[in-house]
Amino acid sequence: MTTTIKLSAKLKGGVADIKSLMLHPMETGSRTDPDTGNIIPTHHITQLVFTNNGKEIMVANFSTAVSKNPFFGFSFEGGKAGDTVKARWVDNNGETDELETQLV
Amino acid sequence: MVRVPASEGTGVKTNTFGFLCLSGLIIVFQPVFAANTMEAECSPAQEMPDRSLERGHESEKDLFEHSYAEAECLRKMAAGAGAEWLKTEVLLKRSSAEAGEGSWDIAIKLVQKARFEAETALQQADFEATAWKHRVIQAKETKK
Amino acid sequence: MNNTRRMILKGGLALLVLASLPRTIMAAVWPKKIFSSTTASEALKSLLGTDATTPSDRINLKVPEIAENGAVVPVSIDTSLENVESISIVVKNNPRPMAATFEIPPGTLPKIASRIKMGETSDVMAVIKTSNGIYSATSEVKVTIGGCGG
Amino acid sequence: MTTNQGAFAGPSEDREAFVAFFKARFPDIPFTEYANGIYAIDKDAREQWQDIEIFPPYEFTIDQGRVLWAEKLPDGKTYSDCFNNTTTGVRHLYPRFYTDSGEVETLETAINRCRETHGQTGLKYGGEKMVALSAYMSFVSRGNTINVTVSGDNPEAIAAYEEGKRFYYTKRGQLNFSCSDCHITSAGQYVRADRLSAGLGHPTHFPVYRSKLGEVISLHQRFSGCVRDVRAKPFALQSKEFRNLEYFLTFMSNGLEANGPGARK
Repeated sequence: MTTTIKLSAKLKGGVADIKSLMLHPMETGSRTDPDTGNIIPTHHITQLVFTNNGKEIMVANFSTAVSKNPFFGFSFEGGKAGDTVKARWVDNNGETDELETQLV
Repeated sequence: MVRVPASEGTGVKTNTFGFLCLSGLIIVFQPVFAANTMEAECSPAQEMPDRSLERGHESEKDLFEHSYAEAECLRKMAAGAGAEWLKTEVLLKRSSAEAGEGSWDIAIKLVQKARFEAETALQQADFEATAWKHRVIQAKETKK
Repeated sequence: MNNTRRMILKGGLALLVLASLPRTIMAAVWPKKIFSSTTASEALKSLLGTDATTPSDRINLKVPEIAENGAVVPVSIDTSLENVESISIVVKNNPRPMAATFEIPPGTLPKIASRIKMGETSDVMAVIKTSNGIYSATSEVKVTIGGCGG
Repeated sequence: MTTNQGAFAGPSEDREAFVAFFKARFPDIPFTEYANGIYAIDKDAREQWQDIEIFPPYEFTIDQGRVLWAEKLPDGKTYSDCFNNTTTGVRHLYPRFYTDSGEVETLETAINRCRETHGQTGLKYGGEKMVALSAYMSFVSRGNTINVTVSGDNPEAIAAYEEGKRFYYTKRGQLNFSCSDCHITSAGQYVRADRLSAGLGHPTHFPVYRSKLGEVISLHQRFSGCVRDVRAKPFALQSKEFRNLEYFLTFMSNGLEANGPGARK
């Protein structure tokens, strides 16, 4: 698939409402593979960072206790229509993905 | 091809009693299998005594093999009636594995359990052949 | 060891890029110690220097009373407290209680929503650090063993 | 007197009685709400569900399905050439009785028939791609009213419907439950910690993202799970048994809104 991120950024009365969804297994490292009996290694997003026009607006630090295919939403003030909101995640294996959208 | 003699042996009675006690689920039953619903390779007669309950006549290996063939036959009949239970085949596989290890006692017990499941599933299918109709939701006004 | 090697192989480029970018693009390193703590108290101490929090009714912690599914428990937190610096979600009975922690720069509202995993019935705590102190709100979420589901 | 009369009533009479049962059982729940499954009945769970629907995890599957749907088949045709009105969706018209094969055709078997007609092998039922295509078509079809026909002048169609009905009311497995035992007789009751949903509206929202599994599953995978739950051996996905069951069950939900894909615990 092209992206592992879904991002919506909407202005409501001066407040920008950000919602995001990541495609990620968020493996805890304590599950065993039913087929092989081996422990499935920890594999989870560690950080999710949002910027607006390059300015950091949120840093979310995740443990393995965040659900599979994580959802995260927050709000910020001072955004204008047309601003570029970017979400970027990195996981414990160093894999990463990012997505930009315009604030509407 | 498994041919099983039709007889009113004590094995049937014991077994029937066993599953009446254990299942407690099926209230009405007839000890006649709806064998006409399928054309399996095996075709046991209406009643098939469980010879695994009459120990001592055969070697354990022969007893296991006969019992296994019968149980597998009954399982196929249950499957043919669309009524096979979840673990019957698993029990048979496990019994084979135990037999392969020479654990005849365990193997035969597992076969008996599988056979019980298959027989009960067949009873269930037989009963359900008509019973389901009484559960169909009907309009409230029951006109005569 | 294996993990480290994989990380270097796969993430080598990413790490290189990270190292060269200003802090505004990628924040500080993921605080591993906080997330590997096995008690809530230890986790809070390593995050905030203390596990003493002041219960506050100005924190609105929204969690279900009975979780439909322990694998996906919706949590949302907002507060009328001012100068909020961070918000954390702590699940006391999870093997590693610190579920997530959010850094709130000025301009960002103290209002977050996410979904978390819970192994068993537990108190869930919202811990909020402001320039004035550390505040919390706690609510119990019951996690049950399902029947057939959905 | 109890008679077998009900078993032989026509499909329309069956459906009226089915709907009337739930109306009597849950007088406060409007008909349209049944499209929301258990969340029509369970208020606490409903809030959690609504939270998840704000940004539902099945969105990735819809995207995947959208891409797959647009792909060209070997002879240059696309799925849209096989279905009428793919812009407004076709999910609500399935399953249907397909006279050429003399069997019930579901959206999934229709997708594979389309592939085969245009020079491509069929997809695995329950596989990621088939589920994604199905989820995408459910998404496109949202808002349409379920309208499955069981033609009264086609005895084969009636027979398939009756087979599905028989399946629904037949007890099976070690636990000796029928679909109807849980989802009609005991709808709204608890099975351990879960509340049983109503049979009315069951097929409206599939495929469904199961939080428990962390993935999107098809209706037949759910059937399979239910059969397993009563400790009976499940039938194959898209087997004749399950297609007939889907035919009966979806006909019972005629008039409800098609609102898939959905999210469930």
